[in-house]
Amino acid sequence: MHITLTHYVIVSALLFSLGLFAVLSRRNAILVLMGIELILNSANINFIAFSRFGGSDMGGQAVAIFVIILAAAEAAVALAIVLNIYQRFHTVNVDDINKLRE
Amino acid sequence: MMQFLGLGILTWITFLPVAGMAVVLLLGKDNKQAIRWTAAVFTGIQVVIAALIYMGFDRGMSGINTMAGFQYVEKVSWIDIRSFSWFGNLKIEYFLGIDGLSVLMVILTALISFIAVFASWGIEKSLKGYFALLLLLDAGMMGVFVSLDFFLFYVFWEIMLLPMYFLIGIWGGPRREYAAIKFFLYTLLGSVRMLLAVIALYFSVSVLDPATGEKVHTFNMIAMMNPANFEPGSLLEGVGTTWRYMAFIALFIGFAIKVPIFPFHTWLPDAHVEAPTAISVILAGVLLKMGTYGILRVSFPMFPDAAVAYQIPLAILGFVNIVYGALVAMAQTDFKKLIAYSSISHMGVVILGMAALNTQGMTGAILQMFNHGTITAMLFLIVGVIYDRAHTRGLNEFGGLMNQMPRYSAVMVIAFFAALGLPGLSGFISEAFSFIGAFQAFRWIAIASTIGIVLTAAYMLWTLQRVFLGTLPEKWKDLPDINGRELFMLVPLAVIVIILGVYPAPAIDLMSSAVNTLVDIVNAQGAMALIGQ
Amino acid sequence: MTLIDVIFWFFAAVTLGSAAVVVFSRNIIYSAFALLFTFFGVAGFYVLLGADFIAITQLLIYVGGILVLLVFGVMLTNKVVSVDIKSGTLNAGVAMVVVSLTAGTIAGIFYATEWKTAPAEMLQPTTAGELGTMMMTSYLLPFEVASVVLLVALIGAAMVSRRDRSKQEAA
Amino acid sequence: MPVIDISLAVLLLPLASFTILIFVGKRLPRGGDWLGLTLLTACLGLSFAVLYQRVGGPLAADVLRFNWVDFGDVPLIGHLQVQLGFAVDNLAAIMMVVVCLVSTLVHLFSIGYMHGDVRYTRYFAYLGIFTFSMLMIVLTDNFFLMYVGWELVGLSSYLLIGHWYEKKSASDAAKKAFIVNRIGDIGMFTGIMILYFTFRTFTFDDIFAMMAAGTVPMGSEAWLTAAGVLIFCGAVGKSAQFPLHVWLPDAMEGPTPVSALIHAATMVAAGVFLVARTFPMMTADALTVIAYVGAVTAFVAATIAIAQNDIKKVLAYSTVSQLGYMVMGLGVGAYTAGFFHLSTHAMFKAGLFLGSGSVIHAMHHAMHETHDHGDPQDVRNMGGMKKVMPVTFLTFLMFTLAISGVPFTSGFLSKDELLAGSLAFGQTTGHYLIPVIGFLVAGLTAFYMFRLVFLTFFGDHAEAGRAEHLRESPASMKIPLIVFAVLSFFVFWSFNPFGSAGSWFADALPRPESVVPATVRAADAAEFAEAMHHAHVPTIVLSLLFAGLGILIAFLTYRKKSINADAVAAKFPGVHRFLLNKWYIDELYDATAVGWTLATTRVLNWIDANIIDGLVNGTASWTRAIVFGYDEHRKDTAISARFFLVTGLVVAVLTAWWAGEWVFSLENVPGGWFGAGVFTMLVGVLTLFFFWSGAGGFDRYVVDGMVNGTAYLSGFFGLLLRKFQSGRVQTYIIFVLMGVMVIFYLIR
Repeated sequence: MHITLTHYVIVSALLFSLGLFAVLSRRNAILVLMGIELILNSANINFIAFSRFGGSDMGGQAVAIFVIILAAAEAAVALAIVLNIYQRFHTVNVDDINKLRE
Repeated sequence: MMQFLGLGILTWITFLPVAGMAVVLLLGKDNKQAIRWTAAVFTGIQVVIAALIYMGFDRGMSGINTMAGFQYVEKVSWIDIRSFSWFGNLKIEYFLGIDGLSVLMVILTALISFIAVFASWGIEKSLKGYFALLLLLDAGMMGVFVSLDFFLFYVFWEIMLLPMYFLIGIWGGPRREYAAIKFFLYTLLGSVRMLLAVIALYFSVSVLDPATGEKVHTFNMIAMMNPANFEPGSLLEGVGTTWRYMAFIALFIGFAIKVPIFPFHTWLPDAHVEAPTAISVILAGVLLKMGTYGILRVSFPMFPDAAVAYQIPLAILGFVNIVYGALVAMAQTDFKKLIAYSSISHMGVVILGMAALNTQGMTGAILQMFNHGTITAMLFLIVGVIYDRAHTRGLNEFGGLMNQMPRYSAVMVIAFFAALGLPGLSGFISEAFSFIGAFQAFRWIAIASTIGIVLTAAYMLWTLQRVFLGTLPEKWKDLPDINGRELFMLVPLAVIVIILGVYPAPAIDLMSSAVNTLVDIVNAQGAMALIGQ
Repeated sequence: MTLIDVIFWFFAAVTLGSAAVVVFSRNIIYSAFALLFTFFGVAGFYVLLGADFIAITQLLIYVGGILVLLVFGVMLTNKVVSVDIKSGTLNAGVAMVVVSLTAGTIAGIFYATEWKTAPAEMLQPTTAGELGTMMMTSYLLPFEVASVVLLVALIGAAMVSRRDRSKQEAA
Repeated sequence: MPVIDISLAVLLLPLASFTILIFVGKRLPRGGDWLGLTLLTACLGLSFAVLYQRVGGPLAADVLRFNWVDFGDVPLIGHLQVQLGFAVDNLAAIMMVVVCLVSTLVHLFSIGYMHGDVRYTRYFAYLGIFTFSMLMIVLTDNFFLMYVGWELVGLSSYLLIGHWYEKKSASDAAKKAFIVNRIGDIGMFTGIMILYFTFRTFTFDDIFAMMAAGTVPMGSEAWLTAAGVLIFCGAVGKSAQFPLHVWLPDAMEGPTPVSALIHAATMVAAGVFLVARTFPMMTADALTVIAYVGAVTAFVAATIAIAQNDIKKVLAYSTVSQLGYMVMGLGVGAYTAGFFHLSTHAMFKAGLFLGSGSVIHAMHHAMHETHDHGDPQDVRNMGGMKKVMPVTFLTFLMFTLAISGVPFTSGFLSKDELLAGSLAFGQTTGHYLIPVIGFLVAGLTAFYMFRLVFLTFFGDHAEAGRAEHLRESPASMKIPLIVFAVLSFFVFWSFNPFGSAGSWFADALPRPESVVPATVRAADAAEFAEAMHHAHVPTIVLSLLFAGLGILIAFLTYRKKSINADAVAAKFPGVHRFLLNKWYIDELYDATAVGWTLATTRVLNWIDANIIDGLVNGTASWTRAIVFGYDEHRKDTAISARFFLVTGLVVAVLTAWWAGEWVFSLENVPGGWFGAGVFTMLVGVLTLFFFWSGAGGFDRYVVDGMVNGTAYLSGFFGLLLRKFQSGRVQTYIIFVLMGVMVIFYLIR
């Protein structure tokens, strides 16, 4: 069986689902962040796959770059927040953090 | 049409609070005085605009179901999405306008919001967020009363929900979260029903698009009121069909929860008891009216057949509200809860009046909406004043305040007697017209409902006796009398109550032609339905 | 099965397998390292899809930047030596069901869809040049915005950490 | 100046008095009492001017009408307006004089009586608003303003009864007065609604005109009678007729001048006035009801008055009794006599109250000086006041003679006419019970009034040491007494001391023509007048006989002591207790109407809090239970939980039943009877489980759920970081996801 677009997108769907699961069920904020990274990656796979199979338009790749940029920004800020929270509450368990203040 | 900077006056009155909110958000959070005054100024301008609207309002124009009958109309395309294969064209308009039904509510909203700002003067906890939400709430309420596009109406309806939730949930009393969530879920439940009906209406109604000449679905409320616009074969087409009744009931539940009509009323006492004073004032003063306004604006003209068919059940609900509310109010020992239940009782009068489907009844109902707004606002402010000083609302803990706080008691006497329907004060006029109208439609229910007049007098006077008469308990020996700010809130309301009690014509003139048109629509089309059967 | 196919399946296995480790591992350190492999796998896909520049970027930014950041995060928030490093799950059962449903749904959609694919053209030797041109022409505005976003994120992240420390000192 | 303009001035001056006094009164010298008095005196003068212009002139009223509310072009009806207005006819003119006269003298009296009161100014302000609202009742030409004035006098009565509201009994009495009146008022309001339904106007003349033209409310004469009786209900409340008379004796908690003004002379007479106003529309049946209510009231109250010891209570029941008389008079058709008695009674009863006020005033001060904490109003503490208070005594005696119907007094004239009317009624209709009660009450009245006089003024003072502290009241209190006493002589009412026929009063107020259909009309006016004429002489004889008998027994019992009152009381302990306790009517009401209402409120409150709200909370909690699983057992299961379980059981059974019916009704039951049975059980058990899982500890469950729900909703609206509630955000994302899935599969 030849590898087609469908293969890529299904892999991406599975990757997305794994990321989603992490976001939904893990208590550790950093793991949640990792899940988000997985989701972003799966989106990128889709972009590039469509770009490749949809007539080799480079637009998809361009968007993918932006996604990576934003992922970097997001990770930086989110981690800063997580560290901040950790310093205040001494935990990164998202279900322990239920106040905006101490 | 009045315009300023290219925007219509209704846009101004609706979105000024949003501008105010933006200003409040830009201010520093420690700049408390500036925040308060910003809110006061913006709502004050709103009151001025409301006064302009009142003065410029053409008493002869009917409104209700004709575009030409509305005033200060603004209509532009807002969301226009074409060629959804399965959805058709989505066409939502930014369509504002007022007629005799809404003009009093617009004035009331402006007034109550203005007063609520002053009632909030003492809020300490994150003042900035509070006033921002309060102004947003104001905009949402105003929007409901001025929008004529059903989608827009729904959007405002929901917009108002959110700030209310936070205002109760954050600035409320000890059980605020419970009360807030209850309020939210209840109203959400209602609005979901309403949404279903809106969607059903949307897919049933279509008008000719002048640009393309094809039939497009529309959210235009006025178009929905014309039976000719219902597509043949659509769900809500025809007269007196099961689906139409179901849509009516769905809409009714949505509105009934807001009113609130028994048995959907249990959110109200909780919300009132937990909410801060200003929010109680808004809740009772304006929010409850949205339910009855919705029934008059939407349910009756769109489903006149169902309105006629459900006239008697509606009247019975009104009766139950009046008597049940009054009886339960009598059993309360919490001042605020008592007022909350009295609201239920008074809103029953509105239901009874509008169920009459005749001019006197509906005039009484609309007037009662306005009067209840002012009177209950006074009552809640009165409770707020005493609660601010004594930090308790237990009716049995007070006594003899008449001597301790004479000015306060004077205002209170006006409010109490207005609430129990003393002639010469506004509550009486609207109650009397509601009953007179109701008597013409269903005499026994009306007669049975008059028992509410006695019960109201009983619990009001009992409360008055417990709190204000008798001897002053030792612990309240140094309660200060009402201050200037509080008088400033209460006196205008008292003046309105007295003026409308002596001479209600200024208010009735505003609405009479709209009410007559509405009665005409309902009776003519409702009669058709009965003949059809 | 061509060589390309074999490589595809290999990368798919690496990506998904390591992603599964990321998600399901009890130990957060394992997760972090598994994430490395995931990123590698994804980069592999990019290469397969002829996006060499993206693949490189992926490795550089994700592996070199984000992942390191994450590992730092782990190190800073968990006492590595203590037992605390493990982290539990919440609603795992429900989440599993829902996620499975979601995955099935999405995969089903993808599978059932008749993709309108264009005939594959010759792969360009490198895409970097063309991408660069695009960034400076048709994607100029997003490019600039993205740079601003990055700047803001940089400053913001620094701020968030800094402010806290100053407060701690104050307190 | 036209009569109507003067009348409006009369109407508005007391309102001005109220407004000025309530706002700036305290800053005026002497608390502004002179202002009220001056304005009221002006009113009195103007009202005399009106009366002077009217009497002897044409009977037609002077009318002022105005549009009050305009409903526009009403569907099915046409242009609809509410017109209100004022009208002055002879009835109004006389009543206006009565009101202004009593009010003015009460103002004067109060200056002395209320001297040094804490709320002196406010008291005068209230007198002003009372006079205003009373005049509104008098001057209005329509039911609407009548009702307005009706309630406003109720308000002023409330405020004045509760003037000393620090006393619980005073505030209780005020509340009771208002509420009991309201009960009558809703009857009146319903009557007005019936009339408005057909006539679409509130104006008396328009309604009467249409009725005369043959229109009856709702097309039936029964409704006309009903309307009449219902409107009379208002009078029952306000004029303290049986069975709503209970508030008036309690109303004596107010200052005594107030009792004189409101609860003796004017406001309570408003009911009689109302019946007089609406007299033309009363059917024969309605009039009979009115007559009987009046007679019963007169009798019940007179019997109670015999046994009372509080001087004001005796007068209060006497008032009730006399009001019953007037109502009876109107009911029997003696229109002129009924209203005549109202006017004369207003004078001497106001005088009696002011006289008692004078006595109480003296007693109060004397007791104050002797540090006695007894009851200054109890006649058993009095006696021998004749010597110290000659003016009070003489005037009081005059009033007593008048009320007892001794010749040469005004009371004789009016009472005689009234009794003659009742006798005539008995002759023309056969209702002889009415005149029998009428004469009996005349005797009782003479008895209890003279009992009061003997106990209060004759003999020795109950406490010798106090007698020297008793003082006659000041001039401001004596003058009103003298004026009223003078007005209780016959000459002011009729030059013939033995009959009022042909007097100015009778000429000014002929009985109005009935407008009801002939079939339900009461006896014709001419026929009735004829019968009354014949009854005149027997009435004089009989009434003198009864009154004399009453006075004689009182004299023997309380002056000569040849009959021992206590021994008589001891002989009939049941009767005495029954009368002393006012026929146990208050107790009856407390046990029934009040008790039931309060019980109902409590029950409904419980239902509201537990069942209706419990249902809501229950719904919330089983929703939660279904979603999150029944993971926590709560110990503190509330009643609502149990209730919910029971409901669940019922619902389960019903559902199972329904499901079973459905399955069995299918043609081919899959798996036969067994399968169907299992299916039914399964449905039932599942439903029950559904409820059971929800029934676990609502309050905590819900409250807990709410906290999480808060987070959910916040998260939902993108405010995740705002309210990071207990980390369940992720749970909510699951919900969102579920929602997305559901929507996807729905719209697929």
